[in-house]
Amino acid sequence: MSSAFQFYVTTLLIYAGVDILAAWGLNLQFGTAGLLSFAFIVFQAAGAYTAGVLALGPQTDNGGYQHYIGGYALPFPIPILAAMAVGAVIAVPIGLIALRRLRSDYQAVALLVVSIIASSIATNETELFNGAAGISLVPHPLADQFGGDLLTYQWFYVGFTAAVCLVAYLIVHRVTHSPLGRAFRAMRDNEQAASALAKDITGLRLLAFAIGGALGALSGAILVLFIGTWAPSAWLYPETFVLLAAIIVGGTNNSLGTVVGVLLVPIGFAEGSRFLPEIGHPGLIDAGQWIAIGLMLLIFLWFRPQGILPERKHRYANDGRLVTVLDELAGWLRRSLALIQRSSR
Amino acid sequence: MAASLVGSNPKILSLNSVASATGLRTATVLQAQDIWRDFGGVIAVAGATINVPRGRITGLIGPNGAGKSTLVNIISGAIKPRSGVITFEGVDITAEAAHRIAHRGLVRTFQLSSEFGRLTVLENLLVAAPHQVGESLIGAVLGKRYWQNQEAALVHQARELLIRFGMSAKEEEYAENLSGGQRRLVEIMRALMAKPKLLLLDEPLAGVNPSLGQEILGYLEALRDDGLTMLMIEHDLAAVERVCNPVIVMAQGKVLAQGTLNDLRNQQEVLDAYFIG
Amino acid sequence: MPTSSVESTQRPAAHLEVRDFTAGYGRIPIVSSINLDVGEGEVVAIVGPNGAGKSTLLKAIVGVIPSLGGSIRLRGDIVTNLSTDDLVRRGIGYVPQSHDVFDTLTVEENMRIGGYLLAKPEAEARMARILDTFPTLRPLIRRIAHKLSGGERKLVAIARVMMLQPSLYVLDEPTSNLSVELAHKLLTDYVRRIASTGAAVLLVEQKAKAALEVSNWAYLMVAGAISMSSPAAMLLADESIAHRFLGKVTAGSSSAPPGGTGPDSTLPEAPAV
Amino acid sequence: MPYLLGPSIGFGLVTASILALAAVGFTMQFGVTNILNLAYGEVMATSGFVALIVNRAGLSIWFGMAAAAVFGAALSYLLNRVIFIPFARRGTKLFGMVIVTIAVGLILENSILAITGPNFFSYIVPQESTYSVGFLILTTSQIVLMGLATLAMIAVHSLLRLTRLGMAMRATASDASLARGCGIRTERIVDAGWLISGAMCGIAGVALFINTTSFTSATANSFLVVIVAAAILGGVGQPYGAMLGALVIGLTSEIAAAFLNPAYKNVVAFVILVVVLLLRPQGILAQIAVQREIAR
Repeated sequence: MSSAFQFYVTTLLIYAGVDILAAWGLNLQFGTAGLLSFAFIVFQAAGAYTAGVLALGPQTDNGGYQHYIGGYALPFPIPILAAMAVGAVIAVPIGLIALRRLRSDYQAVALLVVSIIASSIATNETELFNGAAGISLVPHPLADQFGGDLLTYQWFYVGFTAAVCLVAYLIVHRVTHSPLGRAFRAMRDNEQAASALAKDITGLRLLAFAIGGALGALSGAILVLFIGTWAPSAWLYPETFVLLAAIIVGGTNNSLGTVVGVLLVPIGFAEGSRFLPEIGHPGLIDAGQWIAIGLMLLIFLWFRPQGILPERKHRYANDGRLVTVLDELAGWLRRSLALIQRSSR
Repeated sequence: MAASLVGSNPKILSLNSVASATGLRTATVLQAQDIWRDFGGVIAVAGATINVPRGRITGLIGPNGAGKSTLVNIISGAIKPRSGVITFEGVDITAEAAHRIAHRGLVRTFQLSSEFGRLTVLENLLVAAPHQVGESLIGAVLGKRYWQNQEAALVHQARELLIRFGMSAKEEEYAENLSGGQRRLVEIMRALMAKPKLLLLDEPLAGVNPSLGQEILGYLEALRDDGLTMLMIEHDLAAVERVCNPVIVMAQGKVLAQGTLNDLRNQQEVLDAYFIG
Repeated sequence: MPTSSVESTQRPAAHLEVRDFTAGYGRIPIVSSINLDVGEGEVVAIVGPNGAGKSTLLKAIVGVIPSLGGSIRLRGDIVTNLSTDDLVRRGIGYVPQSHDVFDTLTVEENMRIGGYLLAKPEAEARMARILDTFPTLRPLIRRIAHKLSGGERKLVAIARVMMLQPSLYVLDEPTSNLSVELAHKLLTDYVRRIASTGAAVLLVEQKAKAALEVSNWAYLMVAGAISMSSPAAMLLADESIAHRFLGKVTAGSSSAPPGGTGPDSTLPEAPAV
Repeated sequence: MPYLLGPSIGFGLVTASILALAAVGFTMQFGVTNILNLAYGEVMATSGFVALIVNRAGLSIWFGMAAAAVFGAALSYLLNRVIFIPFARRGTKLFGMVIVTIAVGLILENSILAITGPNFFSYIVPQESTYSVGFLILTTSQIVLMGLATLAMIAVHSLLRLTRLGMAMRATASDASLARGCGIRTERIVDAGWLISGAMCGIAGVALFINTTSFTSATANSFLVVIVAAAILGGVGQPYGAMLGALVIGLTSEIAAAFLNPAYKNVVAFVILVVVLLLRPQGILAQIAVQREIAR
């Protein structure tokens, strides 16, 4: 593999990891808990910014050309953990707006407005966020361990992202396959009935926002520490639609479906188009991608609203344990073996 | 409990403290006193007072628009009264949120089926169980090892209920795919999983075929014999006659009379409420 | 048997004919094999206990929910499964049990919408006439309907339907939110007055006595089927009927028409079940 | 002080005029059809580009505006018939519908982008003169826009209050089933609702583009949130509320731009909106039925 190609592949893998983390966070809010979280980009952007400014040195570094909060040059992995904490904490104000018992489409619009306010503030508060320019020269975590070997570092970062995804998957899986996940789904299906069964809807909603928000912030942190820059214009609300499209295509409330959706929609689209010849005016391919995303949403909502991998049915074995994918595979194997034995006899 | 009674009628205070101190339970589980509620210009409940005695199925009947469902919605905390006091097991719950009231063991079913459609029948039951350790974030993240024992016990309980209600075959069915009558059963089983001290049933036989209706009544009688207190709105008076005692008649947002259905039948004002309006 | 029963059993020509009619929500029938007639200028009451399917029957007749079988004729024309707005254009005026007025609009606007199909001068004239008939409405004319009391609401709902001068009024439990006095007034005063203009009235009532007092003919509905069809006065005179509403069926009257009356008291098309 | 306040009130009134055109159309759409159509901004943009074609062909922009009105009406009607109604019949729920309208919006906006490229465009507007009215200083087109909006508001008012169609629209918005019980063919009324609100949407698109002098395929979309804010502020489904909301948001945003920070033009409006959502989610003028619908 040429090193240029390796750079390309590693970057793609890292982007995929980032999108998968974010989509899991959004899926927890939207697919599992039924919250149409159009302000999701705010969690990601806040996490990214937090990680960036905590990893950066004081403002006086680099000639003091940029303004930001923080600047503590904190060692890895503190900026990432802090980003997740911030993501969870801003779930409270965002959740407060969503907590009003509004009609769901109305609530979605309210959250959309929140995300636009947030990005206007970030763009305009030069003192706090350095305005539209954003921040740059964010140091790469542990980069000094690799000397100047950028390619090895790329591969290291792929491994790191993969490890984070693995841990995140375990947590997401534990949440969605626990009694807590069941309570989220009950709230999604019928809020009034859940509340009549002693489920604290306010608490559950805030919790879903917080867990999803922490994941979104984590995705933002990993991205910003990799690319080294953060600008408000890169974190606009349409990005949330891309994630939403990935979830709907892949399968709502199915973590593996979400992965499939991410690989197809943002990654497949962005990278598929890379190999298209440059035709027409600049922006044509970009526009085509968005049109395709819109069409894909309509097509899936019409023909297969449950997505490629639908939500899995939770079955319980005789001993009261949840039947896992592995159990089902084993059962299928056993049945087919028995069938083979019988037919060979 | 004593603290929340400060300021209320001293007589009631002493009675309740004696009862709680000696472990005795008062005969009345729930008291709703002088409840008022209007919607726009229409008064739905106009000073209704009811007492629900322990260990019985109390029937709540009355013509359409009498305010029965509104009263049940007020008792369960789904809507708030304009005035009036609701006491459950001696505690004032008038201002409490619906989920807090449910937490105290006052559990309701709904007139329109309100199953969790994309949960299986078994899951509908499991989700209702109170005090699940796996329902907190920490519990969930700690994983199966932390909550599996409780879960297995709940699955066992839920399956026993399914057997008792003849619904075992539907364990893995999504609730949204059930028939109307089966949804009713799921709702009642689900409420039972919540370990209610008082079960509010809002027209449990609505949309259920007669033979299943008889079956449901049988289940309710068995539950009563096990000591469960119930308050039931029902239109089918044959059903009320079979299982309810006492029966409360509401009309025009007020309580007209209380007694056995047979007594009530011979009271002119009850006849009038139904017959004349 | 009072001699008047002979007169009352001779029914006028049918305005509305419902034959072997089945309806319900989704594919599940709530009411089945219904046969009923409303004659020209008649007040016909469908009475019966809660949950008998009376409202469902009315909704299916006026096209709010689709029918599952059978036929409906209005003045001889087949109107089965026509939409509500078509039926209104053919002379049916329907007052639902709840959601019976436009909550966000004033009383006057409610009435104007009631006269939507009319030319403006005609609508104005009718409104003036209705306000003369129901003078209690006059001071309320600018009030938003949401602020009305239960009795006022129902009056507005009826007044709105009167704007088109329908030939058949279909009233679904008009007294359900009213006090005893108001209910009585509404039925004896207003419904009777509508009938006196020559229109037919089909009335569903759970509280039957007052309804029967103003009706010419009555159907008793139990568990989704018509179980009795007779002159209203005869049903009213039957002691066992009141008790039927509280679920107690007096022996002997459950399957036979009240008072052991002859075949006159039931319609041939609608035999007692 | 007045030297800042005067112009900002002037700008505010112009913004409010455009906003009123757009927000009244948006809110009517919601009121009569019960769909929160987030593709509304893109219908505005598409109509605005239709006007551009007419304008480039040598006709006055006011002809272009008329063409945009027709196009906006036709496009809105078709979107409803071809996409929204079938999805609704298939059982797509409220938030599913939001995603459907967003997808439609994405397709429309990017179709324009694919055709026009990421370029800036402007209409050919006749020579502008400036007039001072009291302490306000306004250009010709600004005055025309304000006049147009005023006319449109009077027209909407007359439509709703004085005509049979308006009465039927209000009845359908209030209770469609009951409206059918008055002999109203509600499906046709809903069609009329899409046509009229679509025409307003088209006019608003051109008005917006005239006022912003140079525009791209994305200009209208960024304006949508302000429109939604004005509509929600007044109470969704309430045309008079939308007018009031437009006035409040138009004025506060321009005054805030003058006195605080130009970049905060919209933020102030949105903050007002969020506060309204928290305190009175049904909006300022919403009546009881809408309240029931929106804030359950």
